[in-house]
This record gives sequence, C-alpha cells and structure tokens, in this order.
Amino acid sequence: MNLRFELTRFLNLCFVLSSAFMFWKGLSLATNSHSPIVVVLSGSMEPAFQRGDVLFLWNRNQRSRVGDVVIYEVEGKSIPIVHRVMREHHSEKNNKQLLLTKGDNNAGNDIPLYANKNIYLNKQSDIVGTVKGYIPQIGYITIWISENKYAKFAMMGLLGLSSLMSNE
Amino acid sequence: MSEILQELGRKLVFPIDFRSQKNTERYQQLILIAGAILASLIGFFAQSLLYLVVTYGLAIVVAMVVVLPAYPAYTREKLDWVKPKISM
Amino acid sequence: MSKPINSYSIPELRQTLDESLPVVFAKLNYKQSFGLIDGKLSIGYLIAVVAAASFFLDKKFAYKEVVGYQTLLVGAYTILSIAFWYYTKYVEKGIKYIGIKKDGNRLYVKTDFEDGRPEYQVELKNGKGVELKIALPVNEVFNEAGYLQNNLFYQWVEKQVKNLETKKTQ
Amino acid sequence: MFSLSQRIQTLSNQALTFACFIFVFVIATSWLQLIQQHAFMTPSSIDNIKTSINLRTSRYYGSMNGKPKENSKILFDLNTDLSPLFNWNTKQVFVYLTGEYEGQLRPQTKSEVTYWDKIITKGDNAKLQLKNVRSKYAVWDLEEVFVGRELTFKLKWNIQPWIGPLIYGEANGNKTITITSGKPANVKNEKKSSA
Repeated sequence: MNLRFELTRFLNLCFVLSSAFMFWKGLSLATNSHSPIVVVLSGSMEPAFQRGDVLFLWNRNQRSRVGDVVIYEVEGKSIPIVHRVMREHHSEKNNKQLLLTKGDNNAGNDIPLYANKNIYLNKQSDIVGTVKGYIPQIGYITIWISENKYAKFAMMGLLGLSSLMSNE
Repeated sequence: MSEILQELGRKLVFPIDFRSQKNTERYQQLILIAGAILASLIGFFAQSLLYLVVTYGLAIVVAMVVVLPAYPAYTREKLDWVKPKISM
Repeated sequence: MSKPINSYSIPELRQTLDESLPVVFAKLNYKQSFGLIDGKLSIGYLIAVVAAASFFLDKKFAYKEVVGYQTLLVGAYTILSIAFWYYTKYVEKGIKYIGIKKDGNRLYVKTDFEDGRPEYQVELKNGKGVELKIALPVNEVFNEAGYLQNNLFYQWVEKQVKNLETKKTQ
Repeated sequence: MFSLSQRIQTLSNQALTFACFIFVFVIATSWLQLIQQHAFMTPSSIDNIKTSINLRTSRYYGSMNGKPKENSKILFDLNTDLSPLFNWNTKQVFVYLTGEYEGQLRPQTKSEVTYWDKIITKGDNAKLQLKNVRSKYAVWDLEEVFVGRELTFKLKWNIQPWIGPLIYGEANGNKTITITSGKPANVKNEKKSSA
C-alpha cells in the first residue's frame, strides 16, 4: 500500500525527466538532425548571430542553397561550426552535393577548417542542419553553466530540489 | 545539516491565505495579459522591439511586486485550525 | 504521519488526505482494490522504461546507427503517453480509492480541491450507483502546525459512509 | 500560489507563455509588412559585368595536387533599393550576388557561386548604387577550365530577424554573361560594344 505511494511519487519524478528528453528526441527525429537546437558559441557570424543565441535546425532538405546558414561538424573537432554556404556544386543524377562555407565575420572561406585537406564539405555526411529559426540570447544560460563549474553545481542542485519538492 | 536546511526552508515559505492564492493568480494573469497587449501595440506603432521588451519587462516587474511578497493583506484570513492533540 | 505539511498549500493537503484514505477505510473494514492504481502504474512505468531505453541508446550509440530504433521508441512513447492521458481522464476519473466490503459491496471515492478553497471535495459512490457529495473544510482535520488529526478525519469519514448507507435505504 | 517559490514558478511560467504569444505577433506582423511593401518583388539591375581570369596554385584557391586552377573575378554595377526588407523585426540583411552555371564536361552538374556579398544593418543604407565594384571572392569551378562558361547572375537576400524564421528571397532582374579570359583588350572591346 505504502509501496504504491512511493512508486507514484517516483513515477512523477521519472515523468519530469523523461518528458524533456523524449521531446528533444522527437524533435531530433522530426528534423533528422542529432541536435535540432543549438547555442551559438563563436562570433564568426556576427552581427547575424552572437554568442548565446539559440538556433533551430532542419535537416530534411536534399540540398543546401547558396546563402543558407548551415551547421557542420569537422572530423576530430568536437564543436560544430555555424557558417554560411557561399558555393554549391551538385549533380542532378545523384544526391551528391559539395559546399564551400564562410563565416560572415571572417575574411576568408572555411577551407583551413575542413578536415583531411578537403576543400569542400559534403552535404550528406558533414551537415548537421540548416538554420531555420532564431531566438536571441536565451542560450547564454547554458554557456554560463557549461563554462562555470559552480553555476553547474548550483543548477543541478536547484533542478534536483525542485523536482523533489513539487507535489503536483 | 538537513534539519537546518529544513528549518530554513520553513522560514522561506511566506505563505498567504487561500483566498489570496486565488486572487493573486488572477491579478497576475490580468497584469501580464494587459502588459503583453500594451507592449505589442507600443512596439508595433513605434516599430521598435526595444520598446516592446521594455514595456513587457515593466509589466513583469509590476506583477512581481503585486504577487510575490506575502503582504499582510494576503495573510489576513486565518483559518481556525483544530487544536493540536497528542497523537500516537 | 510523522511529517508536518504547509497547512496553506492545497497540493500538500490533497496529497496527505488522499494518502490517508486507505488507512481510514481499512479501519471501516474495507479492503482496498488496487486495480485502478496498478493499471496506472504499469502504463506509467512502461513509459519510463521506453524513455530509459531511448536515453541508453542515445548515450551508447551514434545518432545515425540507431535512428530506426529511436523512431520506434519515440512512437511507443507517444502512444503510451496518450494511453496514460486517456486512462487518467476517462478510466480513473479522479477516483482515489476503491474499497470492497466483506459482503461484496463496492465503494468508490473521488476527491478534489477547488481553486483557492480549503475544502476537501469528496464524492462517495457505492456499487448500486448511490452518490453522496460532501465537502470537508480542511481546518477541521488539520492543526495549525500542519499535522493531520487522524481520529477526526476518521470520524468524519465514518459519518459520511453512514449517511451514504442511509441514503441507499430511502 | 501558497509559497514564495511557487509564486515565482507560476509567474515565470505565465510570463514566458505570454512572451511566446508576443513573439508570434511580432513574427506575423513583420511578415505582413514584408508582403505589404512588396519585398519579394524588389527590382534590381546588374550591369556592365567584366570578367577576368587568374591562374592560382594554392589549395585555398581550389588547386589540387599543384595543378593550377582558373580563378574568376568580376567588375560590375549594381542598382537596387532593399529598404522594403527593413521593418521592426529586421536585424540585418545579407545581400549576395551569385552566378549559376552548368558544368562543361559534365552538364548535369549544376553550380551556384557567390561573387560578392554585403551586410546591411540599417534601412537607411539599403539603397545600393554601386559602380564598377570588384567582386569580393575569386571563384573557381570543380573543373579546370572556367573560361567560356555561361553564368546567370542573380541578386539574392536573406533577412536575419531579431526573432523568428530566417527569410530568403531574390531581387528581380538577372543577367547572363559568358566568362572570358579577361585580357585588358577584351574589356575595352566589351565597353565599346556596349556603348
């Protein structure tokens, strides 16, 4: 009898944690991108995007267009890069598309950033998503948390406490 | 340690009476809706997102002042609770 | 009931009262039927298991390796969540306790609080469809420090159950 | 609402909910303003395009394995007024001049390349009257040879909003031109013929 109350309380805690995660997972499947919402970490796209801005991605498009702002990942580097497509070459026969990107705020193109001495990105394998929507600055919280270890602990503690204390 | 925390937690509750719980929620809703509409109109006609954000921010501050503190007026209605009895 | 609650918090009042219902009705010789709660818990934990599996796959494998499984899991999660919502809304319908007497008579107890009113709204219903709606002001069973006075609550419930019985005979 | 922490929680939840409604209002009205100002039908003219070719051997200019690559640059005139793209939700407009062309050895390969771009952050600066401007980028193709390709130049834009979706569009008026090796004499000839 008491066991059932404990189980109900624990279930509520599970729901709090799982609903957020499953929402994220569902969004990532819908957009076909492994991280459908990203926070801008560098200033290379200023003044369009500043550090802390939140971007919404979409990755179901077959091809990128010139002018699209894309997020790509370079082999061996952990941080994805947000830059604009300045050239595209695609074949009408297959799905292959080569892209050259550049940060609006950078003087030169991205060739020095690409892996394995490549001079192009491959749309199919390198692109995480195309930026479709934008919210300014609210992602700064996550930057602050990830770069400040005390903030990290405080945040975890706060989350834990509030989920334990809420009775609804 | 946990007892001190619990004691601290009890001090920080700032409860308000039942009627005020309902009322403050209503005030909060009214202030925020009015603030949101006003902010949208001011922002649109001034064509300025800054004005919009400032107006809505002010509405939130007003809502905080009205709703958050446990003013004496919000704690006036005390219920007559049963007298404690020694229970096993 | 060792822990005091905030006597001005409706969620805490609700939880304390709901959780003491089985104790009170056990004293009145009712045996609790766990069917509804168990149904709800099993759907709930199925949801939790699905979410945990998805989380585990996400941590262990790269996104592209497990897209298929993740789609299945997210689909299952969505369907189960809808089932859970349907269950609480149309099957459980706010019933907090089901008791069976030795003679096989059933008793359903629904409880609720209205916004901003310190009254425990109780709806009793027996197997023959006789209903009784009553409200219990919480200050009659809680003391200022936030302890539930079990004996007072028991007396009140006992009286209401008797009323229900007499209503039936009318 | 009984405790301070709960009041803070409901207040911030509700403030956020109404903020979302405000965002929708901002996005919708700014979109309507774009349509009302005919932003998607902005006229533009790209004239007087002169092309030139350089051979480069650096990886950063498209050269692979030390083989020289033809890099193309242009000079051009541009006239357009992009002020209809500016409203209260426009943070910046990114204008870019692109050339579209087909492959020579592999005609099924389509390409689009940027020659020039500009960031405009104020509506007052949105009227562009450029004369004899040099392209910002040296452009190479996948193939070795660029000379002789037929390029269609288009002026495109992207609105970066303060909040909401990124909006893309294209100005009316494009120009098709064939890339020449761009010796000075050639340029002179073109000038004569166009005069």
